[in-house]
Amino acid sequence: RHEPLLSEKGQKTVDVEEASPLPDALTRDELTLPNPSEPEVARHYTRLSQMNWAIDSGPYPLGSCTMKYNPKFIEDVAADPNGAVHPDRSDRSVQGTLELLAGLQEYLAAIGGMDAVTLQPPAGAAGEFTGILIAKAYHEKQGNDRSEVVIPASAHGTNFATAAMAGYDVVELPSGEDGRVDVEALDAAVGEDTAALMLTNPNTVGLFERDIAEIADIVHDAGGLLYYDGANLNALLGRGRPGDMGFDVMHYNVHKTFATPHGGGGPGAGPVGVVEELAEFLPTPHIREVNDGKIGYETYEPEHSIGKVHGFAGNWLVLIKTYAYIARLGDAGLSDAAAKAVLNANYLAEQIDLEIPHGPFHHEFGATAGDRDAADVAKGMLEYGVHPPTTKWPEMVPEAMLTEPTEAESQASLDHLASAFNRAYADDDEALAAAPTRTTARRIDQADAARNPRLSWQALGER
Amino acid sequence: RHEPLLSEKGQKTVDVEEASPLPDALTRDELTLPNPSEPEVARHYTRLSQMNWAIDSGPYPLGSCTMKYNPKFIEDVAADPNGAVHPDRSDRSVQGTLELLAGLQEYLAAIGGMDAVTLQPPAGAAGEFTGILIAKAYHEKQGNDRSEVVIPASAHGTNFATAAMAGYDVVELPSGEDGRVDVEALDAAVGEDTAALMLTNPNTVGLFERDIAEIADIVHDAGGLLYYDGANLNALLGRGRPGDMGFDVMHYNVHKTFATPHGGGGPGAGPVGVVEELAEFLPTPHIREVNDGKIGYETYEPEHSIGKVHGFAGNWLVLIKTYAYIARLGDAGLSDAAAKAVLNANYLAEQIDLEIPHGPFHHEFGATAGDRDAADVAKGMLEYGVHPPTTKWPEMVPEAMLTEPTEAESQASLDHLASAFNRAYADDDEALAAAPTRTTARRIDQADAARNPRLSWQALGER
Amino acid sequence: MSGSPYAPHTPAETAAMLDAVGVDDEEELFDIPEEVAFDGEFGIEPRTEREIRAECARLLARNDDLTEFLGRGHYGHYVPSVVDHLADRAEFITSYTQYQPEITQGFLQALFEYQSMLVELTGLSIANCSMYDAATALAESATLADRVRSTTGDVVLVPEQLREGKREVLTNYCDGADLTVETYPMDDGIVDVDALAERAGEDVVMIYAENPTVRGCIEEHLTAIGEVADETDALFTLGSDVVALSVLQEPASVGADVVVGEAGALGMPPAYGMGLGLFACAEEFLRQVPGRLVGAGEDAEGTRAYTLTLQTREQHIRKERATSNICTNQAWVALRAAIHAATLGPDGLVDLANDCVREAETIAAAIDDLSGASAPVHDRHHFREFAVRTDQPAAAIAGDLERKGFAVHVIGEHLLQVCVTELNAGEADALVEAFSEVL
Amino acid sequence: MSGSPYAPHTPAETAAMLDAVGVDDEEELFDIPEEVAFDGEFGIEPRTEREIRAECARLLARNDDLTEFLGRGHYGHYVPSVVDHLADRAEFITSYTQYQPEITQGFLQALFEYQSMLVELTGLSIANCSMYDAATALAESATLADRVRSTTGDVVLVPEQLREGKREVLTNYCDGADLTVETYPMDDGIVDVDALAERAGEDVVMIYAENPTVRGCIEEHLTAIGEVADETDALFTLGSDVVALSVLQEPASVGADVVVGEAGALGMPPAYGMGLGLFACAEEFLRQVPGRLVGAGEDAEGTRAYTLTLQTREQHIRKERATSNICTNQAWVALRAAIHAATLGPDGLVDLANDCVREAETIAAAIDDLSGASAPVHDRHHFREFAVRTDQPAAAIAGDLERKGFAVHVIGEHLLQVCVTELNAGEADALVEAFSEVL
Repeated sequence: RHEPLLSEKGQKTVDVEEASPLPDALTRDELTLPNPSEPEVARHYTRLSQMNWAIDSGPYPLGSCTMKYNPKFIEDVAADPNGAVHPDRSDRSVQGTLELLAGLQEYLAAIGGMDAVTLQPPAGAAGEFTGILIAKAYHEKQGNDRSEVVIPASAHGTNFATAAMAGYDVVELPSGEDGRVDVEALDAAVGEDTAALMLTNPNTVGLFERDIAEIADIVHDAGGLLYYDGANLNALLGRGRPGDMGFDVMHYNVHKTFATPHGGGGPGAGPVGVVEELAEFLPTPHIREVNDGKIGYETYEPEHSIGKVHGFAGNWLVLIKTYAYIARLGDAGLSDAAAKAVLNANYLAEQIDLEIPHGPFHHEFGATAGDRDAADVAKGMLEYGVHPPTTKWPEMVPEAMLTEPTEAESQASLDHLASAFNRAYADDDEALAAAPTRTTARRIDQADAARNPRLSWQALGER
Repeated sequence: RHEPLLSEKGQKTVDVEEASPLPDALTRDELTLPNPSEPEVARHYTRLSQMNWAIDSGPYPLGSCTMKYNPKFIEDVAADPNGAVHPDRSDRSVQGTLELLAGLQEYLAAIGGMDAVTLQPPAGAAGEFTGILIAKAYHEKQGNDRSEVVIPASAHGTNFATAAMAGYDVVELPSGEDGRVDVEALDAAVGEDTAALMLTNPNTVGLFERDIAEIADIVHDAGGLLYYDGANLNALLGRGRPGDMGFDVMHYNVHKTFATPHGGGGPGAGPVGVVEELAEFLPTPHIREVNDGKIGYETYEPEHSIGKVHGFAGNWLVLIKTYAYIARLGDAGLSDAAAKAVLNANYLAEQIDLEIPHGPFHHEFGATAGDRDAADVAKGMLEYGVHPPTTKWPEMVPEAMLTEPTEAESQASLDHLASAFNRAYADDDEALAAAPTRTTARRIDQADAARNPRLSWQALGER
Repeated sequence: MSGSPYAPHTPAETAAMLDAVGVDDEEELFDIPEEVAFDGEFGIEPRTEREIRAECARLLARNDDLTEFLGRGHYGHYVPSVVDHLADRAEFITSYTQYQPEITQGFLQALFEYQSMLVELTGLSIANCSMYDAATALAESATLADRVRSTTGDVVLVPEQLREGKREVLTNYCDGADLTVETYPMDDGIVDVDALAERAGEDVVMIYAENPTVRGCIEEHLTAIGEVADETDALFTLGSDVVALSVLQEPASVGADVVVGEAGALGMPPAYGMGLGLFACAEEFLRQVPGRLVGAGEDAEGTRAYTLTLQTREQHIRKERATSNICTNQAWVALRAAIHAATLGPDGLVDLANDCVREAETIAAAIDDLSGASAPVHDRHHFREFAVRTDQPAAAIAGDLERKGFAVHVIGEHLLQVCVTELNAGEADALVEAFSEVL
Repeated sequence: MSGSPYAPHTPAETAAMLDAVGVDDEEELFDIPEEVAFDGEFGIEPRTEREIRAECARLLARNDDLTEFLGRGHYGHYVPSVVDHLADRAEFITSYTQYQPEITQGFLQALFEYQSMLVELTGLSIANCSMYDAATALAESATLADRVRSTTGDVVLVPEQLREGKREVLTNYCDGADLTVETYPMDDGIVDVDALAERAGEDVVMIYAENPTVRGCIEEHLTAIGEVADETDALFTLGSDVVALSVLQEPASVGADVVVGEAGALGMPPAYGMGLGLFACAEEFLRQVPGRLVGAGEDAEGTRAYTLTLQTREQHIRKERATSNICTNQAWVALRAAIHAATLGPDGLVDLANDCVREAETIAAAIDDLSGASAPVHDRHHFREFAVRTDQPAAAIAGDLERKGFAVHVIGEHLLQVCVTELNAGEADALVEAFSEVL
């Protein structure tokens, strides 16, 4: 079942000095790389693919990752060669591309309750960075330098890293007893140094921040802005909009909410929505409709643009898939996606034997493995043919198994998942420690891999 | 690892009388079928695919089947929506389609040394039927009713069945001592009743019929025609053409010679080439270039056309792939394909421990399992991760393992295949009888399946 | 690269292999007498894959961009993307016939499921896992009738209104079996049952009827036709397609012995006539079925498994006594049809079929409202398509429509035929408008 | 269908599940206070997949069909079909980050191989498994310089000729790290090494240079630049792309500490700027690398296996002390680049790169022969692209060219830039002809 490295199947060294028309001083001496034929390439990657779990293999209930079915037709929409244009084309020669993107900006604004949306950020974390840069630019324009960003402890690691990258100090807010923001603690933490509060809602164990209106008032009263982390927007579609809750700026995770495929790590897209007051800070180029009778859409630089967060215009192939998915579902479908995502999480929770400390939850829940090691239980679940949940995070749930089935699983699939959950949870320590046994690789010693990093075939002596 | 039937995942009954706008008398009462959602469909067929061997999984050395790598780009060429036209379009509105098909006719004529080619037959066996119908029409036009078709015993079963379908009596010619046609026996078998001799060259154990010129004279002298079965044309590309050897009519197996994918059983295409004298009998519609200054290509009915062997114009999607493959290789590539196919067969033969009674062979060889059961050895090979050869055929080789690696296997792949061959051949009877153990299904009792035919989920009581 | 880009041999490997074989070059391995050897050229210049993609795209772009209202046996329905994505998986499309079932369970199960769907649609117990197309499936049904004939006759009766291609293919298959093809009359687009009953008898081995007919009429006398066939011991072969079967009378319920037709109405976009032959029949003909059958069985552990079965019917075993010469069939197209049917489910299929009834009716009425044309020509229920009678010559009108971007069938001097599915329904108003301008 | 077509629930299942949960409908499960609940509409009408495919095709067909001679950081090379077919396999494209390595060995190995190819191309020991694009990779190299800085400075030096987008992204990342971006001068298209040496010093933490430069010039002073950086303890970050690296000087051999750039030059068709950030660096910075790394290790049976490694650098573990906030990256694009590189092999890669040199030279010479233009502007060797000086205003000429079907860059009042790859080389004569008509 082992597939050799490409380098183990034969490499070739080309004498580049000899082959190149350039003077020797400007070239490398030689180049050594694998040289498989096309049939060998096809078999290699076909085999590798078969050694890889995917949403088309079965449920992928990673909490806060929202791995749902990726409709096939959105791939065909994205493959249109007429969309394969260079980013430096003149606006008038790419009216189709601009119109489609402008349409997506409008969809996202409506869904988030925002006034303007940029599509440039190439991933959720890049969206966070964009949003925080916008907040920073806003405060700077107000002549109001602020140094802190407040973030609940249960937030995604990206929030903290983003704030730091933007030069802010992070003020971490411990979770309240009920798993939500402690409003009094927030009140104490927020002040004239507060640039923004970054909030995920529902939060990372699926709880809606019921006090969001009060939270917004506290932050706004202190002169800060409210940033919405869109990771869990799938749970709210059609039932709540960040803009209506008082958020000033937000990002959308299109793979989580709008079914664009995650591609084994990316590409994603992290569009950012803002309220009217912040629109002048959006990245350049921004797209707008023009009505001067000549062309329909144009790109321009917003008056106080933060500049750029991507070399060009972001991840086009992901954005067009987003458009197609939203168009397919429409209002009713989006709303139903949220309904079924929440129903599925609640149904699955009913079927499993693990305790779930906090509720009522929406699209995901943080179960606790109690006195078992959550990571071991996860390995045990592999033994029963499913992908396990996110483990040991967030920290507010001890030995957390953060579980998000999404709307795309059937009742039968959830029952199967629950059974794997319960069987692994019931297995003895020895069985868990030995698991998995039926996978491509047995349990991998990750600590050893980190202690002795071998990050290339060269490092393995395979060149 | 078992994947349930679609019907086991849930069915639904629709009340058709109720739903249909038609009078009840014209409709069925109800319809019961599986009703999976798209995510479930995707997982079902993804899983099924993973339970299936394919050329992209590894070598597929089925003798006389020529399973070679299918270049991916030919799929993209075939997917062009501009080619997705209805067959009843006017000629002038599908000039592109006609020009491409006319180009393919020319390519095939050049490769086979034929004067005219029809693309209509949807598979090799349909090509045989077409060719024999053409021969029959030729004899009938000569006022010369003939009743027999002569076929060597080593020929494909289709030859016999085709001759019978066309209403001919089959005269089977036993193989000569050297595995080739016994010219004296042929001379005795051929006479005024002989409509045609059907010949595969190289024959089904890869031997070139060295006496082909004499064979052609014998048949022609008796007033018969020579039919070339194109199954093994891959071995001759650029080195011999049926037309030059005296064949009057031939079919091409495009999946065998020109890398169109076999699709788990089909579709194929079986174009038929003929010498000038037989062109007037080709199926209708036929395609030709016109030079009257108006349109470039037209369809027409040849003067004494046999009519049709397919409802429309054959398997378009296969034909366009054929065109693309031939264009990719060109003269030198086609010639190299034959060279490497023959080299690979000879190299593999050197590496295996089984005896090969006949030679010199070209692209395939008939190894004998001797006192082992060839089918059991084949099951043993499954144990070592390869697809086995064709077994127990042709009959001229006892316990035959008819092996054809094709040009698309590397030396390493052939070594791997040889190792599987030798290991299985060396395994004891018990091990062979137990094999395979690591496959999706263990050894299947085919005799029992035939004795108790259950050909639908309804028959399994799964409805 | 002067060799095949798909032969993986490096020069060093080739040298090593030649050495192992004991020859200096590949030419020594060829055993072709000089007198028949070829040392000329085909004259085919190799191109890169980029060049060929561009060349074929350029060629096919020469096809006019017409909206097709064409049917008559080759139907375009929208094929969901999921069908392409799944059927194009390499494990399906680059696999071969399932001669080693232990490692080809996936395709076998898919074909078993395809057969099962046809069993449901036809009500018959047996469906094979494909013929080439509707025409060859019809032709194979005649040779089946020949093999099982209980009459002394040799006549195959077909409707006078029949797609010419079907008739020609049928005739070619019948010739070899010493059968002759004769027609029976139609009555305003459907079978003239009285005339049929009169013609039927000892000399008839098979009666073929279609539902819908080639002109899109829904047959109203299926039960009566079945009775005629039954009374005269002729095989009753019914022609249809997988979409129509979803709502029209179940063939088994009207006494059909065999159902043939076009299963590529699901799964295949218009493909210049490439099809998928549906073939289903009653249990009693099991051992006379042409083509491949997948059966369920068990493996050594007693687990359900699938395998090609009853192969002694086939040419590779039975040679000239086989039920057919068919070998390569349309397995991958059958897979596509099955995936499409699964994606639609029974609701989707019935909706699709019902739209075929409604749209045809609506558009026929709209054309009928125009002066210079009447539609439908036959006073029947229609499925997908219908004939139009024109005051002016039909060919000229079709030519005018083509210049306006529409393709329709010319089926008589003053007869056109129009076929509507969800693919062109959105353009139907434009077609009617164009009609109004050219009639 | 009023619900999501991708939620598999039948009404009966939904009812059973609601029952199991103990609520009457899904709305009861939402815990959203009335005051912030949304009960309006987005106003988005659902369409069928067929409608959306037609709608998007119609929209994108509004893009003019221009032959693009565009580059400047986003390059179009022919992507072999095999790349699409393999990368589009569901097991790759619908998978997630490899948090459970035991069942994601396939993607991990592919990324490990991608890293290895970059190690070969750069000569550096470490390559991560992707950044978003060249601009963000450059920006991340500055924050790495900040973390490992051995000077007291805060200046990042970049060439005066630099793609604006790169500079802007770099500036945004530098701001948060309290770094400032300054430029150094160029000398006829490549680095003015004397000026750079003069500017370098204590206050500089990183020197960035490109090879080829944004104007396509091949840098001639890489070794000297490396020496300047070395002497002043600045990090030397070199920008390039995977095709250029196949033939140009090996970064490690000229003292580069970090290599950034565009790896999407392989594997990606023009995609409106969507890219793949290449990031490689010397061993010593291993624990400061941003982004994901795949390492080889062993499983419980001692078999080699792959896993994400050194994750304590990353945001999900280290939060605000992470080396970057990057989470989702461009893994699938990296897979595409790796498949493309594997398909080409070293011969194909070197051939492709050599053509980039030859074609640019040939076409520049042809334009130079025309009156009204001179090219290349810089008397240097070029890779893929070159600048053109025009007598008339460049913008007007570009506009005229666009009307003739060609897109080129305007980079100054009298400066155009032209980029040639195998995708447009066949149209180069036509471009020159068009130039001759509009100059």
